[in-house]
Amino acid sequence: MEIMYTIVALAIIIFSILTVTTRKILRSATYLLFTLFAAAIIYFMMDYEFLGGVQIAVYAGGIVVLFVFSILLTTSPGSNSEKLTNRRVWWGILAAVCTAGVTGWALLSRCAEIFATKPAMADYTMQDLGEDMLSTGHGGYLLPFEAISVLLLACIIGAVAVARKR
Amino acid sequence: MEPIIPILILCLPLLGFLVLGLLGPKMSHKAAGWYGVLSIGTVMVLAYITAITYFFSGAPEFILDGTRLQYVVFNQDWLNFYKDLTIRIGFLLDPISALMLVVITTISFCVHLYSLGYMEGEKGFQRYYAFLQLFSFSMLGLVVATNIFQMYIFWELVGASSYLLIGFYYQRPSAVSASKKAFIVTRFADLGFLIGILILSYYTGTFNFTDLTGSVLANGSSVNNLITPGVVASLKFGGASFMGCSLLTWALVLIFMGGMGKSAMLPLHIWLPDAMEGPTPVSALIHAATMVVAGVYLVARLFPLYLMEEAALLFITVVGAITAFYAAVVACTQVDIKRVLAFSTISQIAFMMVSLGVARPEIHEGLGYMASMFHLFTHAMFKALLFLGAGALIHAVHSNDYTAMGGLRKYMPITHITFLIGCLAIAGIPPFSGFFSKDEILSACYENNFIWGAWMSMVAGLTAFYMFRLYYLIFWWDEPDYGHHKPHDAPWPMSLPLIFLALVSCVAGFIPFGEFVTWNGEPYHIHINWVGVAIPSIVIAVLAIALATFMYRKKNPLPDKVAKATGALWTAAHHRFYWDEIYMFITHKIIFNLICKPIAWFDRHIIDGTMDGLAWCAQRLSITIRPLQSGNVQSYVYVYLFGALLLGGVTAAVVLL
Amino acid sequence: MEIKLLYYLVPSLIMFCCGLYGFLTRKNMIAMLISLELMLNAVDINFTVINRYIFPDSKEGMIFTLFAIAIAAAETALAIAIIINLYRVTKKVETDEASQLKG
Amino acid sequence: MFSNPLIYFVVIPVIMLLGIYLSRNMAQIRTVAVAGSLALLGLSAWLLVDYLGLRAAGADAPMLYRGDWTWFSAMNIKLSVGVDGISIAMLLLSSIILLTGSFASWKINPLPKEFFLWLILLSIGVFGFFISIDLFTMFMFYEVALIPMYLLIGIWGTGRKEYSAMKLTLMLMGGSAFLMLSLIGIYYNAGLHSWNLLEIAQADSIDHTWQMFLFPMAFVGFGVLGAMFPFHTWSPDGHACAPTAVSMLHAGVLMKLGGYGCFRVAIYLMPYAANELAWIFLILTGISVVYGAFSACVQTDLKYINAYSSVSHCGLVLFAILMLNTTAMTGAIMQMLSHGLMTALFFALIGMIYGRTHTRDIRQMGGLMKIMPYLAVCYMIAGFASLGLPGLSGFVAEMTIFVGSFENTHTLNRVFTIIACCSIVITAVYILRVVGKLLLGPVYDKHHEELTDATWWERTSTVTLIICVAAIGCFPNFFANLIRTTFSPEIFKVLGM
Repeated sequence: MEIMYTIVALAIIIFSILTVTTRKILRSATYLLFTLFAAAIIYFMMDYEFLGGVQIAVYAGGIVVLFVFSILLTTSPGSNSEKLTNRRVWWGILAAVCTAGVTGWALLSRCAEIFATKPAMADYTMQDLGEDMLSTGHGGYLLPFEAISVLLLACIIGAVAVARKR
Repeated sequence: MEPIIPILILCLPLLGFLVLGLLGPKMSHKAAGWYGVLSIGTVMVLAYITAITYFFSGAPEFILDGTRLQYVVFNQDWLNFYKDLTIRIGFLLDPISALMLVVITTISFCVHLYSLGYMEGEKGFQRYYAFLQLFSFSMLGLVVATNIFQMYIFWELVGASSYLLIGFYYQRPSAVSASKKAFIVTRFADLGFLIGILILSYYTGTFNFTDLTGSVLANGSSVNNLITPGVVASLKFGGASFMGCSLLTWALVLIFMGGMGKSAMLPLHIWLPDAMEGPTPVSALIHAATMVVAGVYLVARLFPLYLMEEAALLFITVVGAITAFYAAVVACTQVDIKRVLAFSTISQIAFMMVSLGVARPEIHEGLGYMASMFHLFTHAMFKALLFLGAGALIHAVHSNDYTAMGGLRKYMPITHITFLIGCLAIAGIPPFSGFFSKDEILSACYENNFIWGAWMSMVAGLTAFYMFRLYYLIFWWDEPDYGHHKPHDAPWPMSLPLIFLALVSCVAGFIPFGEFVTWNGEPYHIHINWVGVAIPSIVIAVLAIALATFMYRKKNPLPDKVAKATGALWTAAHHRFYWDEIYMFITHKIIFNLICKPIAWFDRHIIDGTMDGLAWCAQRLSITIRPLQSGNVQSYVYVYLFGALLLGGVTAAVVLL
Repeated sequence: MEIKLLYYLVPSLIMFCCGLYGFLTRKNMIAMLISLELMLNAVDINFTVINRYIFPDSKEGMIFTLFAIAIAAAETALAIAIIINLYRVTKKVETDEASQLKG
Repeated sequence: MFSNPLIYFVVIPVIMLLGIYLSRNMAQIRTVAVAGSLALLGLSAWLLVDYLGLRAAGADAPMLYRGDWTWFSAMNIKLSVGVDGISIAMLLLSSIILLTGSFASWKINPLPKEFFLWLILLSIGVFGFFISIDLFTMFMFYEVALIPMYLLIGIWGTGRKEYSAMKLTLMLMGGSAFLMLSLIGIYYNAGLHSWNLLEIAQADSIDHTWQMFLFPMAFVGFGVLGAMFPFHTWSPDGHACAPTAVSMLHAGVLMKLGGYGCFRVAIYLMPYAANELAWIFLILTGISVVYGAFSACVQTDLKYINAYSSVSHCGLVLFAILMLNTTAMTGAIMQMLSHGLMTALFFALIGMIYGRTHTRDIRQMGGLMKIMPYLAVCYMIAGFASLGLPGLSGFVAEMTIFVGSFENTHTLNRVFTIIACCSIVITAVYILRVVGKLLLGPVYDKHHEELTDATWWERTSTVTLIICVAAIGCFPNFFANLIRTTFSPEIFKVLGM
């Protein structure tokens, strides 16, 4: 387990940094894919197998493919994005470091639970998930489920409307 | 007395106005004219019946122990303000209102009849008669007013009908501006009237004439049952004063200011000469006989109140005396015959004013009051006669100026004779009516103070002079070239009123006027002071006429020489002592250019500019901060992050400290 | 060595900061969108992990992540549709160029 | 709910909206507009008669025909309706002007349907304002009346219409911002958990210090609409650019909302502050009266003249209200009626003249009396009403105001009363100036000689207004008594009257 964790953590850190630093946008998308896979593995480690599955299917399978398509549609292959100015980079680093600093400080000083270990968890099957999704009682998520459905519908219509040739 | 006749007196002319005004355009000239004449004729008969009933019936409601009373025929609430302060529309009968009823309806009837001829074929004939009816209605309502506010209402209405009639020839710019001038000047005077009414009514709590004057009447006689000591006390306004004069004085002077406007006293006289732009019969009716004496009537109506304040009476006397002299001097130099008559009217009304101003109960039982009313009566008759005569002349020669006339006695005998009678009457030659009334006025003046008497005698002399100057210049002098269209006497509807009024002017002086009209209702027996007053004034008048005869009977260079010799004075008088120019300067240069225009500019540029400026500031501000909303997501994130980190930092600082 | 909660949070924090850096510095809209996905995923990881470690008996964090993924998918699809549309008009995908939408 | 007659003042316009929405041509639109306004006129006439009957029978509640329907219980906001003599007078005025306004827009172009829709919506606001006695709904209706104005001027106006519409709306909105603050302040400080005017007035529980703060805001808020100096500048521009019917409704009715509101909210609810602070506003309104009149003297655009004259006349309304006595307030309400009618008449006539000559500059016209005698005579009557000729409405209103104002013995009030009296002269000056230049004299432009006189719908519109003006002028006591049935003693409790 520890080994698994180390690999995943390193993958996340390394590929995240690569994603935002590479100058080739297609590579950026590829590194993102790896990061997403790593995240999926974390979900599996957390015993949320379905979530991990969804992560792989939707993100890795769907979104990244979309990215790739759009990149291919909008940029000529092999071209670099323009070089970033130093000022821009330094401001970005400053902002990221500050955020990391403040959040990290808050995390370390304000939370007692960060050193908690993983407790045991009852089995959570697909059936449970399905029932939770469609129930209206406590711990039921019918309303958000429906809302998301409507949202998705709207997005579909929106996407069609935007992309349609005039 | 049954109220039906008084109601008809008021309603018939109003009805006439409405009928002629609304249906007039559909009527023929003849129908409209005769409808007007018949309507006013009926009113005249009714007014005579009323006056005769009042004066001669001897009924106890009209006369008690030989004293004539005020009698309210009806009094309908019209608008209630608070407590008892109510405007009522009513009908008050007393000696002066009965007198005025007779005067107004008589003159009005004459003018209606006369206009049949004079206005024949004019465009807007029906409109003319409608306005005449409106005027008659308003004037009748004014004189029978039971309260001061009713008087004010009809006061405004006569002003409006005068405006309409002066501007009858509305396509003539001079008529339009003259009518405007007349309305605005009298309106300005009415402002004083209104404020006076406000002061008076607030402190006395009433508008009613019977309440306002009744209690004072009681001082002289014990017949009036309206004595309320509270009224007497409130009349003095508890000794309150403003700028050294008691409030009552102020109220009375302000009310008199209204009278000054309507009666064309100096310095509010400027509208009357210009008002001659209207048709001549209108000048005869409104601007000679009836409306212009409304000021005199107003003072007479409130006379008991004026008696309480010497100062107010003195003011009236002074204004009247100055005006009388001024107008007489100006009348000597005018070319337009209607303007001569207009100034003569101003001068004669000033006579009445002076007469009221010098009247005191202790001097011959208020002789001045009686004299004033007497003169009002006689003057209305002979001045209307003169104006109508002038109308006939203008009708004949189509010009207002005497330069276009001369030697007309041969062509227009009726006009000549009647005009001469009018001149003799106004000059004060016995036995014509003017002599008697003027004589009473002069006696009243002499009794009050010798200065007033002497001054007014002089003015009377001037009167005789300018009237005969006019007479000679029209009927004698030199005959201009009339061309093949010789002037001739007017048709019978025009001549009839002339003859009638001339007859009245001959005999009216013998009416024992004091028996009917006195300030307190008790009869006064007129006796002429031959030695002290009458003979000297006749002598003065005759001398003045002789002078006029000498100068103007035949064409000669003397008048021009006199004019040259007097130089500046003559020019100034010819230009009416530049009053119009002064007014022009005040209204145009000062009020229009220095008040109205700057205010309008101030409004557009300062006030509105401030509002626009606020809008401009808001716009500038939004333009300034608009780049913040750049549409660049990354800059938003920076700002957001800055805020979030700041919050985190603050939290950290709070925790750490 | 037991894996503590913190050990999951630190990588996700780094991931989030990377996303932030990328979002702030990149001009290409697709690259920005990719950075956005990074941040979103960091948050998702936090939700899931904290849910699992501290409240193992309830499922809010997990479900929330599930929804977030759904929304992210929708959002991305729409964003990409807009970007492509924009590209058709301007032939550019840089944010500086896309200011014509402003009034 | 529908058993209360007052609610129909809102229901009928709503039905009219529907009818106009469904109608397909000009004739149908006209039919609906005229029928609806006639129904409203009938309703208000019936209300007048019935109200007087009830009062004569001894009904002594401050407001009759009361009705309450809760809207929003947490804040206790209700649709409360009720009328007294003043409201009835205002309702009557509004319905007359709506009717004549419909006639005046007989040939409105373009978009007649939309025009009437907005116009009727505006009238919903007006009627709603006059019937409601709940501060919140009152304010809501007030806003409903304001917004359509923007579109009506902006779309159907003439000249610099966008600028004027914007200016008018922004200034009035600025006023209503003050107003809303003050209404909320009243609600919280009265401490009754009620928006009802009557309850708040009866309890008189607003703290005096707060009154001193809230009264000016309420008075200025409504005063902006009442064209109080120095917040009047929307009026000349707005009126000059607005289409005829809108000018009529705006000057005739909407400006009256200002005076009505000042009376009903500012003074009725906060008498203490009214007494203490009246002098400030007395000076401002006194200035309005004279200032508007002087400004009108030099204008050359007919509508500007009339707009400034409205500033002067409406200033007189507020001036009289501030005198805080029954006579002056009666006069103020009569002045509202009178000014509403005659200014509507003016604007109608100006619209008709403009429609023919295509100019409103008095220097470009002259001698219209010869060309279009009917319109010219009507204009003259309107002018006479405006300058206060007895027998027409202006006179009685002004005289009541002056007599009432003079009742107030403070030196300042006296001085300003006399200054205000001066306006009768200045009014005469500018009215006669216009009459002289526009109607009388020789014909200025030869092309004008071909123009025609009024059509039948124009005649209907003007004759109706003239009859009303003359009715008030000839039988003022009827209206004065109607208004006086209103003044319940408790208003003046605090003023010591």
